[in-house]
Amino acid sequence: MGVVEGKFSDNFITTRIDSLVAWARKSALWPMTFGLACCAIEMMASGASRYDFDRFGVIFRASPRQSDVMIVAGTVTHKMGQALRRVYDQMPEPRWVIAMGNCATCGGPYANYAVMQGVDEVVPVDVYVPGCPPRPESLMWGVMQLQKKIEQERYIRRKA
Amino acid sequence: MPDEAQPDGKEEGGASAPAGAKAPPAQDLRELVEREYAGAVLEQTAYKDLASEATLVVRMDALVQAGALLRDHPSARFRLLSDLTAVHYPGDERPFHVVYHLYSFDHNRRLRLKVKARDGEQVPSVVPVWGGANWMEREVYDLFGVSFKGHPDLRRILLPEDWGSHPLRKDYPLEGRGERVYTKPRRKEFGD
Amino acid sequence: MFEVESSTRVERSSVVPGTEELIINMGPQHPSTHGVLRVILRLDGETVKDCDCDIGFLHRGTEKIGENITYTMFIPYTDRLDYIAAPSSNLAWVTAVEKLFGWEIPMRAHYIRTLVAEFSRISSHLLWLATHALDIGAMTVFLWCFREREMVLDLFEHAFGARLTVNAFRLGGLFQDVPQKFLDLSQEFADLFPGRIGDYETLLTDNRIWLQRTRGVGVISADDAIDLSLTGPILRGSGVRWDIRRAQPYAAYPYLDFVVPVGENGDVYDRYLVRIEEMRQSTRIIQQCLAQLPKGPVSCKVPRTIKPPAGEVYHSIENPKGEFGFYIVSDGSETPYRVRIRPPSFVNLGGLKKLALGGLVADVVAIIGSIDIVLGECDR
Amino acid sequence: MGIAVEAVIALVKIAVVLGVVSLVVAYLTYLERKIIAHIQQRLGPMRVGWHGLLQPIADGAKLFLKEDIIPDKADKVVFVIAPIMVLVPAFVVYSVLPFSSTFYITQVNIGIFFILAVSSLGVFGIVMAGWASNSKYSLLGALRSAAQMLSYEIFLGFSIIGPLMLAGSLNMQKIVEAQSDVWFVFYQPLAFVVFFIAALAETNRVPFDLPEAETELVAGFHTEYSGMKFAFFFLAEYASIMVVSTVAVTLFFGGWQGIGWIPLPGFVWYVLKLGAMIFVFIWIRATLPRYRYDQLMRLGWKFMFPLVMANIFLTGLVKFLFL
Repeated sequence: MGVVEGKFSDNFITTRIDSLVAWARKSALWPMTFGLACCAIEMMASGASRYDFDRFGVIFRASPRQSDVMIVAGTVTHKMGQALRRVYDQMPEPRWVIAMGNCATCGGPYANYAVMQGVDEVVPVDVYVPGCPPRPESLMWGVMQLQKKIEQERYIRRKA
Repeated sequence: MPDEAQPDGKEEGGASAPAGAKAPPAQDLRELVEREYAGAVLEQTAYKDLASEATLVVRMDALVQAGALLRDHPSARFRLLSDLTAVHYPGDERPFHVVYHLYSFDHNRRLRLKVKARDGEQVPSVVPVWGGANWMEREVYDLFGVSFKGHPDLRRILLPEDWGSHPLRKDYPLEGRGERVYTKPRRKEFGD
Repeated sequence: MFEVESSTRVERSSVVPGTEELIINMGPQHPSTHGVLRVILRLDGETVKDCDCDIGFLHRGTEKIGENITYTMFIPYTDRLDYIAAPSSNLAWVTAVEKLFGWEIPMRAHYIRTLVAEFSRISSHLLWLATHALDIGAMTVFLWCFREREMVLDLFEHAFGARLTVNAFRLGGLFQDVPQKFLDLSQEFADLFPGRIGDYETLLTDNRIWLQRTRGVGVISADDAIDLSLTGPILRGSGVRWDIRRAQPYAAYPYLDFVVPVGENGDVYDRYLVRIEEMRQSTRIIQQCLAQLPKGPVSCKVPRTIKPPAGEVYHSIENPKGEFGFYIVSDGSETPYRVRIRPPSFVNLGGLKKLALGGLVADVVAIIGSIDIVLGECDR
Repeated sequence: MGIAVEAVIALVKIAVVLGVVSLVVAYLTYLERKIIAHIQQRLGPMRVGWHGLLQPIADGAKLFLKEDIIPDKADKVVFVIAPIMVLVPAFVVYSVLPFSSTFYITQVNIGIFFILAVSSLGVFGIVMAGWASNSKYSLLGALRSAAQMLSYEIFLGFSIIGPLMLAGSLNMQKIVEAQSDVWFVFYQPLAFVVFFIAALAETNRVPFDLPEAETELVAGFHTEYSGMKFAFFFLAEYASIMVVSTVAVTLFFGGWQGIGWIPLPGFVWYVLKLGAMIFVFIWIRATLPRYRYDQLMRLGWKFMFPLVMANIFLTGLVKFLFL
């Protein structure tokens, strides 16, 4: 696919194609189930009946190879950081990361020897969702923010 | 050190007061252990004389025998090792207090055993007496650096193998050195 | 997942035909390890020959934090230990500290605490049932359980303003009295819930596949369970009728009537039945709490600076997962000298090896589910 | 000339069937998500198109545009061939399926035999995928899959012998025509039960989804597959659901034959019956837990094998004595 990526200038056809690509990508965001701590429970609740992530086309995949977005839900310790990075590396491009909750965002209440102060120390984060833990609505907000971000991405057009 | 003076102060208060009125909690257990292994119990305390907080400080070399006795003797039957942990009193001659919380189903009572260890001294493992001590001793080894003699599989359990120090010691800072400086991947890898 | 190390790869070099044992690495990111547990299995075919747990991926240094902050400030951290049943952890901490002080808590506070703790037990058991069933492949139970769990979380929201980490109790009682709406909704829930338990049981209890997957799997005898310090539903599943709510009552439990269910065989199925029955008993307790709820203040007089006398206490309660206790060493200052959390999941997980040996890979998944671990308090 | 025209017609038919089947299979995933969602008191896809109707298209497009990872340690050639090996047999089978009395690509005298033979090739693709991925979960998944599909292939084969004896033909058309009075499911209930269970196992569906048991083996044999290759596995799975449902409808429920006097075209009947069968497949997925590996084998060899043998014997006896 790499042959057409970022090769074209802005015109009607390329913008249409790009928006189509963006639509496909944002409509089928399959998150990697990366539940680490408390936030994982709220992430599960987001997938369950009341909040039903499936409405957005979001279904949780167990294998990183088949997922598009990693929702880092919970405290990332130094011990876990390596594994997290490795799972991120296993995901195919394009991939996104949502840091769910205060711990994944900045270490949260755990300012101590064991905890990594924010998951952005090891992987690039697209959306930060605040809360301890965030309510499912907040996570949904985060996913919708990510969708907005994907809409603006350029695929076959040259990067701005 | 004001810290390690506390249990001693309590112990003196506890030992002097009940001499006439009533026996301190766990007096019977102390006698039970002493009968079998004379001089095994070094101290006997109880916070506010609560029966549930009865504490026996035992000699380290008598720990396993006393534990087995307390587990099997019909008047004790402390079959469940509820908890095993340690407290660090730096500056003390014996800075590591290893604490065992026992529970007896038959008599519905609790007992706290304590062993005081020097820095670097090996505490006898109680895994032969209570199998559940396996992971708890590994945890104490991991977080305090107290090692246990005769433990079947003494490895770190919570922290990575290459951590190098023991964070629950008092001389370890809260926002610690982290030991492992996490190398940030270069920005280039992120594909932007 | 997390399967790229060369050591965990299938060795293909051996040309000589023969059998070799397969070492498989479940986790720390695996769908059925309930968080970040890593289980290393040595397999012969699909039979488990050896099993080792690697934990600590969620070690957040909570005990160290406890030594550096005041007694009140530590309450929110207890929420994040057993985050599935946060009020239960709160209760363990506040009762332990109150024992250190020797305060007398008003009866109304006791009853509300009991009520909320039982709700947290239901919410924890529901999450357990949901994930356990999902591990064995029944996905609808998962969503049904979450439906009722949302109701419980709504109740927490009414009373304390948060869903999961509620920070429910304060030293000396409650922060404020619960609203009447909470009590009304609790009554509604308590009336409705037994029927819903029946729904789950319809899907599972007599389901042939469920029986085949759980009966006779992960058996542990009562003596072994005690030796391994297992507590909670695992111990009761093996037939030991021991519940701290009954043996050493705290809060309002001395005044309440409930049954401690026990199993017979100590297998996964018995633990399942024990937990299902515990949910029923919790509903009974909630009914009684609501009926008996006394009027009055919800907090005793608490000094502005909380400075307990020097000394040490150990106090444990019956968490949904087992004995959850705190061992506090105070040096008379505003911060504890040492906070030790007695984690039920950590200790229960220590028994996994005993339970899993000789089973199949699929059994390991069922057994981990039946132990009901939560890594927050397992790793602390 | 005649041959050329026939060839063109055949090609058009193939194109139509392939296009329609691909689309239908893609929408089968949508249907499954919707039905399961409603069983679980959710809504399922709602945001992508009206009631999520564009969801499969978005999924497909996204997977098509996704990076295609071939793991470093994988056996690269086999890794690439495997998904094709799974997908092609699943679609080839459609060439002999009679969609109505007049619409079919080709009529083969040994149609049912052809279906069994070709669809059993799919297991090779799965084993290849598991082996080539060089990952333990994939390998375990592939091993389970091989054992399971090979065993249940046998019961699948034996279970259709009963109806075939009644029909006296291997031709799909003739089998359907033989059921113009009474559907074979009433003559052969045992055979249908065994067929249905074996079909569940053949298509790796709950309660026999061991090869891709999400909570045990992450995603089983296709753990390491990403992008379009993963989509191939996905499509193949749903295509085989369609195939087994079609075979079930043809063998046991009278194919395109209608019920009584209700005047509907044969094709509509066919689609209705197929839809009902697929619904049952999805319904079972939403309801049952998963079998364990050894239990699966025990169920097959100790319970279903004697059952299906007895059925063949009985059918033969009855046919010999009374017909």
